[in-house]
Amino acid sequence: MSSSLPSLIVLLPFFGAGVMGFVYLFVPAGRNLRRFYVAVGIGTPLLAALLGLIVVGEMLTLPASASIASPLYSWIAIGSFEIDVAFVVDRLSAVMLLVVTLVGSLIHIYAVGYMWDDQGFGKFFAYFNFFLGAMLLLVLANNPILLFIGWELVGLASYLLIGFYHHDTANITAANKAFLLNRVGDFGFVSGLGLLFALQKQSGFDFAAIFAGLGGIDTAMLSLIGLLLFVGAMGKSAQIPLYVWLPDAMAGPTPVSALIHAATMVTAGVYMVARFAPLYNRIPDVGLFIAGIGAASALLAALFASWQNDIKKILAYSTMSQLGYMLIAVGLGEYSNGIFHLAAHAFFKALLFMGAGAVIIALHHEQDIFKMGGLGSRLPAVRRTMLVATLAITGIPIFAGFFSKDAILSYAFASGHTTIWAIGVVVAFLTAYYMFRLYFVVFVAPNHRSSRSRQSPSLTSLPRSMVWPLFVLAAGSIFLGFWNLPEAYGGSTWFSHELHLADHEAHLRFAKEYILDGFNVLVALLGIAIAYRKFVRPSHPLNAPIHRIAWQRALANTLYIDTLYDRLIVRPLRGISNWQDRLIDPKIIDGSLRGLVTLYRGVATQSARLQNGNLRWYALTFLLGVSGISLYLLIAIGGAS
Amino acid sequence: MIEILETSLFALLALGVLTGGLMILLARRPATHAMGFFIALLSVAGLFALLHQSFLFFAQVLVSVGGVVIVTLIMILTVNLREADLPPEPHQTRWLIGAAVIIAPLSLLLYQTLTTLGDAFPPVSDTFGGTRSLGTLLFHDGVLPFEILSVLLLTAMVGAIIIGKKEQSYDRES
Amino acid sequence: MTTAQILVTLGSIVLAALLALLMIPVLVWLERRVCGLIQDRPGPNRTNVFGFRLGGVVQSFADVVKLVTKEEYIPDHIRYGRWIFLLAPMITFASALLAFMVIPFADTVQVDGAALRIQGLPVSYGILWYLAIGSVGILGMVFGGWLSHNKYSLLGALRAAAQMISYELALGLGIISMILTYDTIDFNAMVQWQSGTFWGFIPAWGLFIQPFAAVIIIIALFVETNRAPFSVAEGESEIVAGFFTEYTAMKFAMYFMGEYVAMNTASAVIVTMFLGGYQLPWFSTAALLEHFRTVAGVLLLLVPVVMTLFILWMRRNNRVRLTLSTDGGRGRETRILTGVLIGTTLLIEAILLWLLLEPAGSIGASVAVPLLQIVIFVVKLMLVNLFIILIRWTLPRFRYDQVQVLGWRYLLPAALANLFVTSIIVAGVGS
Amino acid sequence: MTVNPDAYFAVATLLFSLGILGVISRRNLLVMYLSIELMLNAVNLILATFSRLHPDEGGTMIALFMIGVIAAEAALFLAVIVQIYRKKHTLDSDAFTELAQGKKL
Repeated sequence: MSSSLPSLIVLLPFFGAGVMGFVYLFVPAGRNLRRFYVAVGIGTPLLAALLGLIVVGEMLTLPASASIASPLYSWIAIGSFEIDVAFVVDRLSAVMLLVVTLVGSLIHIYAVGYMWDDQGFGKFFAYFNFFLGAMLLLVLANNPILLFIGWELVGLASYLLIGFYHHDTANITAANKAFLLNRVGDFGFVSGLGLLFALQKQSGFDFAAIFAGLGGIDTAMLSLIGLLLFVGAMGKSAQIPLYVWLPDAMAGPTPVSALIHAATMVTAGVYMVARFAPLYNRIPDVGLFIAGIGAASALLAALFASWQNDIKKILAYSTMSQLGYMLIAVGLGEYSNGIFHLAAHAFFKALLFMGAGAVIIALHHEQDIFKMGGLGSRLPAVRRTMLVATLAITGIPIFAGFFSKDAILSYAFASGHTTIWAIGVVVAFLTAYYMFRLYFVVFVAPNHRSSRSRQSPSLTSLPRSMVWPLFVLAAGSIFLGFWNLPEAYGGSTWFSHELHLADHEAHLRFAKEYILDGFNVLVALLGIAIAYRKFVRPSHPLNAPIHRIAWQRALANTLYIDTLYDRLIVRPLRGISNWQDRLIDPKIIDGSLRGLVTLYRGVATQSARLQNGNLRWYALTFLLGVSGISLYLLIAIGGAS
Repeated sequence: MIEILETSLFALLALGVLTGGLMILLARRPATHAMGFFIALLSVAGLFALLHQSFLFFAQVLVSVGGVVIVTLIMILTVNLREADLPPEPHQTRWLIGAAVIIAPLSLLLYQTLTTLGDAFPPVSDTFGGTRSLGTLLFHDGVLPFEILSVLLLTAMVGAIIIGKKEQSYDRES
Repeated sequence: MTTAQILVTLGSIVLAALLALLMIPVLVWLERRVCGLIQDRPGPNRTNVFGFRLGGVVQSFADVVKLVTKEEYIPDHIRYGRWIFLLAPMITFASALLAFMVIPFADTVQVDGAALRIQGLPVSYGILWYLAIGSVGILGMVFGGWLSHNKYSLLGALRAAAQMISYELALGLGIISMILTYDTIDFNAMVQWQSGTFWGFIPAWGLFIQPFAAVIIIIALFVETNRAPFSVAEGESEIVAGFFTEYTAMKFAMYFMGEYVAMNTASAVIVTMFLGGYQLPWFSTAALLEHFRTVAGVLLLLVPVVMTLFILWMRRNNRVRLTLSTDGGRGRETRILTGVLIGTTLLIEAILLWLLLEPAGSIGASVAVPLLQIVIFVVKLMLVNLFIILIRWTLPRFRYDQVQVLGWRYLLPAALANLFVTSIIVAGVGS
Repeated sequence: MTVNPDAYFAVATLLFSLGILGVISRRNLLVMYLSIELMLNAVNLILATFSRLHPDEGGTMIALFMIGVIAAEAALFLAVIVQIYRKKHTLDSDAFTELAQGKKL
């Protein structure tokens, strides 16, 4: 069936962005338009969310395999080959639609409070709406081309938002870094799409047609396509080796981080892999590779997170780590679990970021956790919601993270990938450790340093718009898990069923599952205990840790990966570029062009001499031809006689 | 006797045509050109007469000799040509020889083609080429071209007047 | 061709040449004498050959001798184009002379079964010939004026050319209206057309049929021949002698003679086209041939009378008015001339008597009638020449711009209108 | 008629060639114009000869038209010569190359 609602959902944020951008640009500064911006900036996502709910509600009445198409117009029509600008809502995109619009709306509301005093309020909301619209375009696209457009627009929006505080060069650098690394991934993605397009035999390039035509493509080529597409996912979802932009992306305002990390950009890679599930189902080796990358990223990010001091960077690495989980899931073919973790993660990670943002705002943009401390009593609302989120991400039962993460780990174990399972468990342990390290240091532990160095810092009171979204998200973090309650706990995995993805089936006996889950919880509790031991009951006064051991220092500095990249890639590239700039560009390319130009100019100058405006010359040349013909006739025909 | 007269007349007129042409081609001064032009046109008119084209003869003498040559002369006198205004032609001989070599095949072909068209003149009636017969022909077969020609002449006249009009802005740039 | 035919043909050529050339001194003399009469002075009358003055005609011949024997002087500044400079007068003179050659002096003569024209050039397209060749003469003037390398000459040449071009149109249009009227381009046919009468007493001359065209054509011919009052190509007050300022001796004489020949030719054209040509009024050639005896009888009576009157006039006038010591031999000249005239009269009378006694239809009539017509033609020609000369000495000259204005703004439209009306009438009458 | 048509054609061809030569080899605009006239007259002569050769006055008629065209052409050409002579005070055709490439006006 078709409906115009999906198109409307996509266009609404764009419309809002356009209106706000126009107003921001052309209404003279000094007018206080914040209320207008609030109305448009929040209204459009909320409306989109409402429409999304309506669409999903309609969706649920349909059979699981049905989808709601929303063609907008025919974009490219060459013969039988057509690409429409059309949107489609099926079960997968419906989930994404809800997550994006609901979490996005909450972040928007939160951002009103966060950005209230900022000069670029209107601009920020224009970008924000644009970001949301791009993500919706990505999610609802019915063909890879449109998806790619959304993909790119998301990149653009993230660039704009990360570099929002563009007066600081570091922010610009971070934005550039994010943008460029995403380009590397996009290159892979485009290559994959191109290859797919080249090998695709059917006319039409929407998902249904592509999946229908997969059978005709060689498996090796399919693997290549899958790998190339995954390169794009690596970039977007910040996986090894293209993750280095993620921590730097914290340069933007905190709502931006929340939006990027929770609901939108980074999940695009996971969504894409899930979207191409029929493709990846045919190439399990690539899936395994994806899972491996995911596991490695998860472990690495967890290790980095454990040694970070910046609150937002900890959360950033935690995002990367959780994305690793999701990729394990989709890589091993358990798409619905991946998407479920994605949805759950969207809630608690958004909550975490917003809580962190609240703390940062309250502390006048202080981000070092060791300069905070003991805020629990002074920011009770933030503390409680943060605790919920921390428990959720740690995987304590009844919270959403427990069900979603355990589903992934159980499946990994059940499908026999025990190495991955083991890494997952280690990551779970580390997650518990670093999350509670954060929680304890910020909220529980007494603030030795700050009480020593300066007076108790006065806290900025938080606006209400920054607080109550936290509660909504906290509620989501608690209850979302029951949506997909495994059968082992008396549930029916309703979400996975309704999602109707091409999952691999692997079942554990319930007893085994209980044991595994219990083990997981134990591991998490162990991590909490260590964190408690270290930061709440410390053996020595709590200070910012000074890492004397080499490996600790290395981890704190994220293994010098950035430096490594700089040495290995950036500098050689710069060298080659400089070399090109000095030698190849001016000498060979410009030189050849200039030579060509000189040649043409010479030829033209010489031939211009023929056109000397002199009547006699013209007559002479003309007669030369006539005379030549005459001569030919005389010789060939012997004249007329 | 008539034959001798005609042949000698033809020779004289042909000589006149060629002399006139050569005078135009070789001379440097406009006076010689004009004289050559006059001689050539008059000789062509004479050849017309020899060809029994009496009306053509009169038209040639009236229009070409009496009109075109005089207008040419008036033009030359009006602009008051001076010796210094004549272009220097340093390599004229070289040019002439080169051009002659170039057009030699063309002329040869032209001549060869023309000579295939007939060997001898048939006898014609006395009225051939006369005013009356030509006028009849003109008003039967050539009315449209005749009228078009009149329009052409009118256009040429208007055009010549407009082009030749002295414009103050064009006058003597120095 | 029979010998007689050749003789007649050659005779007419010689006659035409003589009429053209011999008329020059006569016209010069006439002009001077008329000028003298109008200016109340005798004019040239002293020059004589063995005492023969012939009323001053000898002066013209003396001038010719003077011009022929004069030194040919070419100014130094004429550096190039000398041969054209020398050729130019010849062009003018030759074209004027050639133009005269198509004038018929008498009706066609039947000689040995062939109708022979009494024309210098026995052609049937006389008017076109006149127009065509007449327009060539101007080239000589332009070349001469140009190659004199003299501003006056150049201006004169330009004026001559411009004037000719402007009046050629009116002339051509007028002539076309006459061609339409006569339905021919043959001078002879035109003259024959004019042999009838209107209402029994007005001769059917072109002058009476197309008076308007006659005025136009006569004016245009005045201009064509560069005669006063349109003599702007030469003007002592403005441009010295115009295009022939630098000419001397015989070359000057060529222009000079060319002008008089052209004038003579113009008169002949006027006579032929408007005054019935060689026709005796009321008597066509056929009538003359038919009533030849009567005509001869009348002439037999008339010639002595005219001759007597002429001799009396000569005897009264050919004398020195102021009483001088000697009469310069005029008495002797008068006596001899009287004798010659009486002898001539007697000869004519004898011939006429002989013709009267001959049987009708013999060769005599067919010889005598053309001779009579030639005489008539010459008389008419002289009268028209006299008219032209009189005009010259009575009217003041036009200014150059006035000439152009007259030509373009009055004569050309008038000629066009005339042609238009003529065409309608001819078409109406013809259908 | 004792004279061959070939003789007329030879004269016409020679006249035509002279005209072409004049256009090509002379720099004098006046000479070029006169040469063009010569070529037209050569064509006229050929037409008249044709007309006489196949006794048909059509050729004469065309020649007659051509005389008219020649007159029109002369009027225009001469007006143009006068005008450009007024501009540059020379009759050198090489001086009138404003339309050539790379030449400053």
